[in-house]
This record gives sequence, C-alpha cells and structure tokens, in this order.
Amino acid sequence: MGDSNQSSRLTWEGCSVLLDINDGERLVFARLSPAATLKIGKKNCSLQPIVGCPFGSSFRVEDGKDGPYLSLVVATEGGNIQDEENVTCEELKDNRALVDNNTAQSLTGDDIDEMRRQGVTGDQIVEALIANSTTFEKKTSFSQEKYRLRKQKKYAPRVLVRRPFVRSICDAYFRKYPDRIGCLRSDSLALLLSMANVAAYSDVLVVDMVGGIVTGAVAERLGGTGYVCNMHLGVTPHSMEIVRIFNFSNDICKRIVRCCLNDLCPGQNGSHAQIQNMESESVNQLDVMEGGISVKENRTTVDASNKTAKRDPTTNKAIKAGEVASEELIGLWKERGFSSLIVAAPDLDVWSIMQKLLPHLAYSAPFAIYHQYLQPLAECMHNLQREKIAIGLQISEPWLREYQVLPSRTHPRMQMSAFGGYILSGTVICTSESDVQ
Amino acid sequence: MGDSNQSSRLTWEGCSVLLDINDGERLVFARLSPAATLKIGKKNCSLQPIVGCPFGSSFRVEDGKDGPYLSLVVATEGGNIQDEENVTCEELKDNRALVDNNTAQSLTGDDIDEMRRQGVTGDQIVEALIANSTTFEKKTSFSQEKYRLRKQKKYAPRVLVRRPFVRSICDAYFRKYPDRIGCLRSDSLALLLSMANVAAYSDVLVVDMVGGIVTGAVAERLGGTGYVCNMHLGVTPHSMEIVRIFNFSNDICKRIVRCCLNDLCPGQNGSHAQIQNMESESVNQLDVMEGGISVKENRTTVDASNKTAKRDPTTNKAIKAGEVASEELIGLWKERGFSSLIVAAPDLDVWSIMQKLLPHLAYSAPFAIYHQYLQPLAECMHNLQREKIAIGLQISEPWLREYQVLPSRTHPRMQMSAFGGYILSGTVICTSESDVQ
Amino acid sequence: MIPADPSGRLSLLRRIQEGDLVIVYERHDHMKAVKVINGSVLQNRFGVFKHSDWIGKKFGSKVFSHKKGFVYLLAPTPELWTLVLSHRTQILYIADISFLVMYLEIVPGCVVLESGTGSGSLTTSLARAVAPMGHVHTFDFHEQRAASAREDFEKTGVNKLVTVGVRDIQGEGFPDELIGQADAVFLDLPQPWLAIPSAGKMLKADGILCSFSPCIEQVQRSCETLELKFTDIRTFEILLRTYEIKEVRAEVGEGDDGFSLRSPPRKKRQHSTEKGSAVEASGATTVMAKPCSETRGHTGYLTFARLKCL
Amino acid sequence: MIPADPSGRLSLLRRIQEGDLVIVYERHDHMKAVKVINGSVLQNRFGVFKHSDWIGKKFGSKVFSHKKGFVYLLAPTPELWTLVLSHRTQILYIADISFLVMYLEIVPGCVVLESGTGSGSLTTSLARAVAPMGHVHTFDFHEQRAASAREDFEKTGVNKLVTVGVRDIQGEGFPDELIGQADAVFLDLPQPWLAIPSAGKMLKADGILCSFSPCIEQVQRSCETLELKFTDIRTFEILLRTYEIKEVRAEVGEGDDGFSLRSPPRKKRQHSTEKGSAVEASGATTVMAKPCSETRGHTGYLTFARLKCL
Repeated sequence: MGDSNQSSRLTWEGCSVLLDINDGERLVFARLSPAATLKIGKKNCSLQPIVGCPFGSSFRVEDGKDGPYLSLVVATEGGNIQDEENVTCEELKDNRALVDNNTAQSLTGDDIDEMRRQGVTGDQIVEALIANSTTFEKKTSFSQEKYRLRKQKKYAPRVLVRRPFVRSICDAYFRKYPDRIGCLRSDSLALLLSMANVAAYSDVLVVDMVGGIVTGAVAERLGGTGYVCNMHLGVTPHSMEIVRIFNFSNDICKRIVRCCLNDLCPGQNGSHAQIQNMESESVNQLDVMEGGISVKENRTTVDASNKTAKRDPTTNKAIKAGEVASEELIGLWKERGFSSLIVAAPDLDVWSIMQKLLPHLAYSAPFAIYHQYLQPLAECMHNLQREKIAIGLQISEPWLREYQVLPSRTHPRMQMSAFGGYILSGTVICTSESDVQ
Repeated sequence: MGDSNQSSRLTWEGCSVLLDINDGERLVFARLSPAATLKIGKKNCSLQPIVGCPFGSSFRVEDGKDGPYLSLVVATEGGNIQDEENVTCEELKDNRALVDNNTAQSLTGDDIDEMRRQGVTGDQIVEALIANSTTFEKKTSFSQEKYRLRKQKKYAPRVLVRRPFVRSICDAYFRKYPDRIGCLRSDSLALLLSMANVAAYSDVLVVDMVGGIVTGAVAERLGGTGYVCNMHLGVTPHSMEIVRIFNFSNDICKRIVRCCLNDLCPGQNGSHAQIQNMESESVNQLDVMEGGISVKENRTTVDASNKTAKRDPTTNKAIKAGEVASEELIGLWKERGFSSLIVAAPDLDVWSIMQKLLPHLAYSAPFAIYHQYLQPLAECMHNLQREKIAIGLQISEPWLREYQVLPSRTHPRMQMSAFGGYILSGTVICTSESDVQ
Repeated sequence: MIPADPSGRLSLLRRIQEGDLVIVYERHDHMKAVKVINGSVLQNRFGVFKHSDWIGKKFGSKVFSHKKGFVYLLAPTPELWTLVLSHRTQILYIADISFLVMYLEIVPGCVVLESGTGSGSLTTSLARAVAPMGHVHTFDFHEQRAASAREDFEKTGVNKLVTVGVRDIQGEGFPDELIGQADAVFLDLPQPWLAIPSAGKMLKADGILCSFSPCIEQVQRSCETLELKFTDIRTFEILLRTYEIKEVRAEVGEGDDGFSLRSPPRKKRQHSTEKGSAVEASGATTVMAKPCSETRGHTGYLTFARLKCL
Repeated sequence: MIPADPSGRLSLLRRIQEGDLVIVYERHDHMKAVKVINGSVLQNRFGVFKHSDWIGKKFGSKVFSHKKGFVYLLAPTPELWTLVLSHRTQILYIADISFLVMYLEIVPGCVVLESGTGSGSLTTSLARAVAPMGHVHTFDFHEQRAASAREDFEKTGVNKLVTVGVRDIQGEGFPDELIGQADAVFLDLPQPWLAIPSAGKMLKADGILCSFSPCIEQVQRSCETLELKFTDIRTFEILLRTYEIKEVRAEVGEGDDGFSLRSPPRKKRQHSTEKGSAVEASGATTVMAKPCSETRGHTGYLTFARLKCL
C-alpha cells in the first residue's frame, strides 16, 4: 500500500497491538511505546520486548534480575489445549471416585513464593504443582489437561501478540463494552460491509454513532482508496475513538473524513470550526479506550494505567484520521453522490435519517442500516416501499453459533450471544423524472 | 380414564387415525368408518383392513382381484432408510462419473403396467426396476439406497397408522395449513402447556382462536379430570374443529366446555342459545378438515372425498366436546377462579384480553400468551408490570432445529421453520386489599 | 404441587396452611422453596419474615418482613420448582422438558421410565403429565442422589406418582418387572447406547424413547443402536430466546442535535426478569422489545425413536 | 463490478453504456444479469425490452417494455451476482461470505487462495476484498467448471483480480510457486484434511485458514489435522433470519365481536422480498414485523485456524 507498516508482519515501535492473555481470558489493546507496560497478575512488564517481533508471537512472564519481563516463547508443534465447558460427556464418567479437596495439593502458597524468589520459572512451578498433587494421577487424561491449563494460566500466563483487525476489535468491544458499539456484533458488521458493497474506490457515507467501529471497518476495506465520510446530522460530530486502535497508515487515515449533513446542502459549509474543537477534545477519551479494553472487569483500572505511557506515539502521527472533508471533496459528492451508505445510529430515528441521506446517494447505491430494535426498521422499510425510493428491501438478523470440536465432546458452545442486531438493506432507485419518460 | 379406547393400542371402528404415507411425504387424518377410503396414487383403497390393527402398523397397496387393497406389512429388523438432503459430503464424491439419463432404465411404463396387470407386487416391480437399471451398479451404496427408496415410494407406497396425539396434529397443520392454527408450532404449544401448568384437576381457561388445537392439547393433558373452558369474548364462539381429530373418550369430551366472557360476569348468562347454533354449524367444517389434512397440495381434493364416508361415526358419539358450560360450573369458577390461562388469539389485542380475563384467575395462577408479533406482547408485558398485576414476566421464543444423523453425513437439516411464535408468560399476584394489610 | 383430587386445585378460596410448600419470590432470578412451619422464619436481605404471618394468606400474596421488605408467596409448579431446586447434576430446563413431554405422547395414565434421575427437574414434569393415575419409575446410579431425589419428591408431594430406584441402567438395564410396561422411556446417560436395548424391552408396542445427550458423538452412536429395533428416529435441539423490554420516550420534532426522536435508554432495572428500564412519566412513551444478549447456547440433543411394530 | 480506478465508482453522472453488465431486477427473487448490447432485446413475462432504450439511462432506472411492463436496471455487486449466477455447485451465501471475509482479515493487497472455485460465488467477494492490488488464486478440480468460472469472471470484470487454476487440491496440494505467498486460504472441499498440510505451506506466518464443510464429521477430522500446525482453531455456524412486514389497521374501540383491535391481515403480496401485505388507506395503520417462516436451516460449518508462529 505504499506504507510498509500496513502490510508488515512484524510489530514496530508505535504500532497498536492486541494482547491476548491466556487464550482469550483477557484482551488488551496497547500501543508499543518505549514506556508502555502491561500488568499481569501482580507483575508489571514492559512491552518493549514485543517491538519488532512477528505478529502471532507468544510471550511468557519470567522473573529476571531487574524484575518480571516478557520472554518470547518458542512454540512447539503438536496438540493445542482447548477449553472444555461444564458438560458431562462420556469421557468424564470416571471422575466420580475423585474427591478434590484442599489436602490434595501439598505445595503451599508460601512454597511457591519461595520458588519464585529463587528464580524458578512459571512452567517449572506448574510441573511442581502437578508432582505434588495427590489426585493428579487419578484424574482422567482430560481432567489432567484441564488441571495443567488452569495452573499454567495462573503461574505461567501467556501473552499472544495479535495485529488488531476489525473483527478482533469489534469482538473485544462486544464482550467488554457492548454499549459503546451499540451492541454491534462482528458478524453483523461484516454483513453491513457486504450489503453496502464496500469496495476499493468507493465513497462510503456512514452515520457511525457506535464509536467509530463502522468507520474503521470501512476504511480497512478501502485500503487507502476512495473515502469514508463519517457524517453527523447535528452540529456535534460523533466520536471516532475506535478508529485509533486500527493500525492505519497515513494513506488510509487521510481517506477518513468528517462532514456535517448541512455541508452537503447547497451553499452551506459553516460547521467546520466547531468540529475541529470536538476533534481535539475527543483525543483524551481515545487514549483511555486504547488501554482500557480488558475483558476481566477487575483489570480495567490496571490496564488504563498504560494510557500516559502511550500518549506520545499517537500524537507523533502526521495525518490524523477524521479530518473535516475538504470543500473540493464535498463538491464532488454533491455532483456524483455517494456510492453506498451504512447507518449505525442506535438512538436516532431511522426513517428520518434515511429521508435526509438518500438524496445524497448515487442511484443504484446499496445501503445497510443497523439497529437493535426491529420496530424502527420495520417502519422505515414500510416507508421506503410505500414511497418507492428503494428496492430489494430486506430485514435480516444474523444468528451466530460457535462449536466446541473435541474428540467425543463436540457440541455447540454452552454460552452464546443471542443477539447481534437487525439490518435493513436495499438499493436506491432512480426517482428523477428525466429517467422515467 | 374409564374409557378403554383412550388407552387402547389397537385401532377400532370409528377411531381417528393419522395415516403417514411414505415416511412423512403425505399425512392424512381419517376416521375408520366402514365406508372410508384413501386414494393413493391413482388407487382408492378401503381403510377397513386397518380396523383392529395395532397403532404403528404399516400397510402397502397391493392389487387384488377386487382391485387395490391395503395389505399389512410385517416389518423386518435392521436398518431404516432415512432421507438425505442435497449435500455434497465426502461419500458423494464418486458420483461424478455417473450420467443419469433416460436410457439407463430399460423397463418402460407399459412394461410396468403389464406387470401390474399380471399381479406383480409393488416390491417386485421395484426389484425389476433395479435389475433393469444399467447405472444402478455404478452408484455409491448411498445412491443405491436413495434410488430404491424413490422407486418404492412410487410403486410400493407405504401407509403407516399413527394414533393422533397433539404433536402430530399440530405438526401436520403447521406444515399444511399454518394459518388455521395461527402458525403455532408444536414446540411453542408444548411451552404454553408447561408455562400454564396444565395438570390433572386443573380448570384451564383458554382463548383459542387457533382452531381448537390449544383446547385439544389441554384436554389431552387433563385426561378426563378438571375442565378446559374455551372462552369467547364476543357473541360468536370460536371454532374447535381440530378437537375432533383427537381420539377423545366421552370422559374427556365432557371436560371440554365453552363459555362466553359475559357469562362469568355477575348476573349474566344469555348467550347459550346462539352458541348451540354455532356448534351445529361448525360440524361441516370439521369433516372437511378431517379428510383434508394432506401434505401434498394436489391431493387435497382427493382426501376430502373421504368426508361423506366419515360423517356417520362422528355423530354416533354420545357426548360432544365443546358443550356450553353449565351454570353450576360457571358458578364454581366465579367463586374459585380458574387455575391457569392460555391465550392464542392472533388477531386480538393482547392487553385488552388480559385486562378482561385476569380477574377470573385464582391468585398465583400462571398464564401464557401466544402471539406471532412481538410488539403486542411487549406492550402487554409493560402494562402488567406497570400495574403490578403479575410477576415472573418473560417473553420467550423457542428455536427448534432438527438434525440429520447419518454416518459421516451429520448436520442440521437444510430446511427449517425459522419461527414458532412468541410467548409471554407470568404469574398473577394477589391484588385484593385484604391481603396487603 | 400436583393435585391428587379436585380439591387440590389452585383456587381463590385456598389459603396457605401449615406444611404447605410455597415458592418465595424475590425476583424472577431469585426464588426459594420454603415449607411453611408455624414458628419458623425466613431471613433474606429484605429482612425477617415470620411463617406465622403467611398462614391464612392466599397464594400469590405479597408479604412483608419486620422492616417492610416484601416477597411474594407463590403456589409451586414444576416450572417454578426447576428454578429453585438444588443442582446435584446438570438439569433440564423448560424448553427441553416441554418438548420431550409432548413428543413422548405422555398423557394421564402413562407409565414412564427415566434414567438418570439427576436433580429430578424433569421427573416432576413427568409426574404432572402422567397424573393422576399414571406412574414414573426413575432410576439413578448414585445411592445418595436417589435419596436426595426421594426427599425432594416427598417435599413437592409428587412421591405418590414417582418411584425412585437405585440402579446402574447402563450396566444392568431396567428391571425385568417393567418389561412391556412403559409407554415412554427417557434416557439422560453418558452412554445411552448401552441402555437402549433394555429400554426397547420395557416399551409397549409403538412406545417412544427419548435420549438426551450434550455431545453429537453420543447422538451418532445412539442412532446406530436405535436403527436395530426402532423407527422414526429423529434428533432435535431446542433453545429458548428471551426478550427484554424497554420504554423510550418519543420526542417528536428536531432537537438541537439533529433528529433525535428517541431519547437514549436509561438503564434503571427493576426486576431482572422483567428486564426493562423505566423513563419518567413525562411525554409520550413507546415500548420496544429486543432479545436478551446472553442465552444458553446449547443444552443437548434430543433423539426420539419409536419401537418398531413387529 | 469492482472499480479498477476512481472513475469506476458508482456515480450520479454514470450512465449505462454498451457492454455494461446490468442486473435486471423484476422482483427481489427474480433477477437476471444481462450484458447490454445495442440491438439486443430482453424478453420476459413483462414484455420485450430493447437494450437500446437502456443505453444512456442511469443505473437504478426503471425501464419499460413495449407493453409498459417494467424492470429496474441495477449496477452489479457481488451480493446481486450471488443471486443471479448459475449454480454449478452448492454456493455460499451472504452470511457465510461476509463472516469469513472478515474473519480471514482480508484487506486490499492480500493474496488469497481458494479451492474449489465452484460457482464462483465467494470468489467475487474475495476479489472485492483484495482489490485493487491484491489477488485471488482459485482452483477447481473440474476443467469445465473452471472454464465456466473464468467466463463469469470475465463477464463481471473481476478477471484481473482472479486467476483460475485447474487442479486437484486434495490430491496434489496447491502449486509450489505459491508457497509462503498467501495471507489467507479458503477450502470448500469434501475432504479438507487432505489439503490442510499444503494450505499450511502456502500461508505466510500468522496467516489464517478457513474450511467450510456441511457435515460435522468433516469438521472433526479437519480439526484433528489442524492441531498439528495451526492454533486458534474455532468453528462457527452462521445463519440469516429474514423478517417480513405487515401493515395492520388499528381499529380502536370494541367491535361487535369483542375487542378486535387489529383487523385480520389481508394477504396481498406485492414484491415477494419486500414481503408485506397492504391494507386500504382508510384508518390509522401500524406496521409490524415477524420472522419469515422458512429459512435455510444450515449451510455449513466454518472452521478457522491460524498458522502457528514457530
């Protein structure tokens, strides 16, 4: 893309990463600044060792001379260990003889602390715990694996470094702060992108009142071509804080612009100044977010402590996503119309928005509207039908299910998200008289 | 129960049966009168051979000297053949060499007609077709099974005799005439019965505008104890035609009564005469229904031809389900209240109904309301909450999925019913002042 | 819980008596089964409730603690019981229970076999379905679990309809004296295929079996075994999605901020079942419902089969 | 279908030209892809449409036949294409496609491998996701199917983004020249486990694989194979439920028949997608939505895995 970072498979200083701690137990977004740290358990580790490593690398907390540090794990081939839920399947049947009480483990907390002081690694502690468990041998092989995994998470936590793409960002917010993204689930977001035909060189109009996740998702798909225009209907622009979590290159950032609906109307373009103010205000929010996405509730404050460390590199960026659209661009849009539209505005009336925005779309442009409630979409669909503005109208709801696939223990996950929202999609038709001669 | 028919495992003259033709391909409800016939393919067979057979028996159409007749099949142990849907799984991979054209079969239609004239059985014709197929040997074993099954359905159709219970009645209507039962799916109906705690000796109030399926379901559960009171709110009673398809004994029939809401109000009981009229009117509808539930659309008229034959035995019954509730009963209900309530009235306003009916329930009585639309239930729930009339309120929607379980070909069915309706359930609380001192 | 005669039905005339089992309802997700004993008290976060205050009240009444906290006293039903019983094992919930009871064609007078008893969640619903003259024979491998179940059935009063046996059904099969007696059999076992041949012997001609298993491999193996003696083999899964309601104000007209027709929801939960947020009484409001975000994603597969008529 | 430069985007200024591919929309469930050729006609039940009448019209226009029947002319998109392409095999639909494209982290510039090509339903969406500078290498066993796919890609104009190879991926694996080139690999094969080792070699470090299979046994076996070289193995299923809307009159007040507030729906279907029944304009009406009764109950399982970082 003309920006080596964007397609790099190695992390770099200043890049945004997703840290997956203990296989999804906790997810943290962080920026790899020199001063950035991560608190795991009671230990504070510098993120510096991560810089320059390939995405996908695993780290383990080790106790060094200068305190705990992240140490790269060299993965071995062979079996992964997956989580098992609370199901009584065939293989579990012979656990019944087992009484798991506190006397089963002869190592005490003090013993373990002492081992740590002596520089024993987390993995060695786990092995010691197993060796000193009187019940381990009586467990089924499956239960043994579970035991090992549980101890490993506690005494030898792993940190996996992931590149933040839209799915993982959306999933992390959905799990931890669903309200900030209007409960938009990643599969619904994926449908919005398809239904609105987000493709290279498109100019996509978005009403994103879900923290910028839609704006970021569209920008990711555009890859530095076209534009995503984040439109606000009133005078106040909408927050785009989530856009910062993506590792967008300058090429991509400059394709993310803001615009006020009024600016698209003939002879109006007065709200720029105020928007600029809002922009600088929202930076603070942003940084909190970057450090704050932690899946375990009680860790929030801990992770937020990274924020001061991370402020520097963000402001280093030459080009900021979400600048106000230039008059030239606005002029082009007035002439050509947008190539598609996505609306994710949980608190606004859908039909009112559509009435205002549809005139700014090119004919044959597809659109997709996300909402948490069915009724507003039903009414909007009815009105679009009645006024013959759009065709191919459909309200759909995705239903997503994850499976546990393990030998003799395959079944859908016991916990699931029951709801990913509703989507109204359709295609605008040409209503100008000249075409209906 | 005191009625041997009710628990009989053999059919009897005059009993209602569900005929399952070719493993669910077509479902017909019929009454085993001496003159009743069933048309299968082009053949009209008397149902007489079925009388006295165990439920669960299979019959095959054979050509006898006096024309086609139903002949009892003696089942063999061993593999069932199940339907396979249009999936390209592993085992199918080697069908690609196969070209299935008309020249693959050397037996002609004329040949088969000739065989039939000579008294060759359907099974023998199927074997002949296989022997004369040039491609049969090249098929995978799975495809061979499919081929045999297809030919068997055509040349040797089977009729399986089932006892009509509420599930099969509901399923048959749901497949063929969903509108007549307000699209109430059997799993939703099952939930209504649980949520309304339908138990022996209960007096269950129902508003059944779904053809009588709810009334019948409740009566089946009461087993000749308690009462199911089918209430109409206006002057016109609701149809209960489906109740006739159940094989209810007299003991059960007399527990199914009608009542007008006004009759429960102090000093009113004037609508009896009119109800009686409605009752006799609905008998005609009923008979059409009994013959008419056929799953293949183009058979409807054929099956309806049974209706004249079946009228006699129905009218033989001494006690008819759905008589008007006696004044004595109504008096008891006024004093004691009903023990629970089920509402299935797709076209009425739910909250209006509930306001009228709740005063007639005992305190702590559970209720369950079925509706096809969410919005009316949401509003009703909100009002019940606000006015503190009921607790434990919950809107739920069942989601049912069937699986194909076959070696190496296990997956959910490709076709499914996406919607079984919504249910609002709750428990009435005591609002009388004497209890809140 | 299940009336043994017409006088046992719920009625406006019935009042809570000494010895009655009541369901104490705090909130939809907070209930407790209590046996009413004169002189006893119930203590919870709302205060101390004297049982003696309850006696003579109608079922469905609101009763108060010494410090004016309140709860409702409900008549027990199998559905409420399922929400309050102690979980000795994974239990079956209302969607699976309702569906299988209907599919098994269980009506008053039926004889039903069940293994294992587990926490007795299903047993109570089976008892309701066969009442007043049918019977449920339920078996569990664990002596102690069976004993706890017996106590529970005593407590809920379904003991006349239910016999609890201690038996390893997978290993020994159902007892011979039940051969040909059962209208329906329900299996909730880790290796149901081991019990299926015995279940087939217990069933009357045309009787139906249901096997509940969480894993698909168990279903596959059960279906293979069922093929031999059973027909109409069908496997289902049933889930329940619940909805929460919200009241929103409809501010018609354009606000300062554009077209905000609906005020953002205020999250003021009252009762957690009756999930919903309240808005002040001012202005026209509208109620909307949406699915609750979390649900049980899987309970188990229900495989049904009918004994072949030979 | 996918713009190769900024001028290719949909615009109010663009008009239909000779050689354009248009989607002729009769109804939501009745569409057709047509190449505009001056002098050609389209004949359907609404009459005869002259292509020459279409040229110069804007995309999204309503055009008329000689007997005043009409259709709409839409600009093609991968989603519309999926609805009109010829089914040479089972195809993937929008829910699976959208989900897997996002999960595979496919962004502009990516190199993606696909096998088999099938009807090319997914390929077009993959091409859109990698455009303008990425590439899709798709392989099919069938020579003829690959040729038809190539024709289709020519027709839809995605041919510059897609290379179609004829190859038995299960038997031979992906070609060696693609080793270490792929950001993502998608498998839709009867025996995916045979192709997984080769797919692993094609992937860049940390690259992702997706395997689509209708049967759970295929998933189980694939997962076993994936364990060796992959991590983050997760299996999903995604379905789409669609809703239909209905307009009902709200007759407030008690009718003769009791409390009939809502008139029974009249079934007057207009367009079948836009399922909905109309009611006369008299009286206040309200719109309600409910799920459509039938749906695809299963398409397949999507198993994702990420190449282990060694």
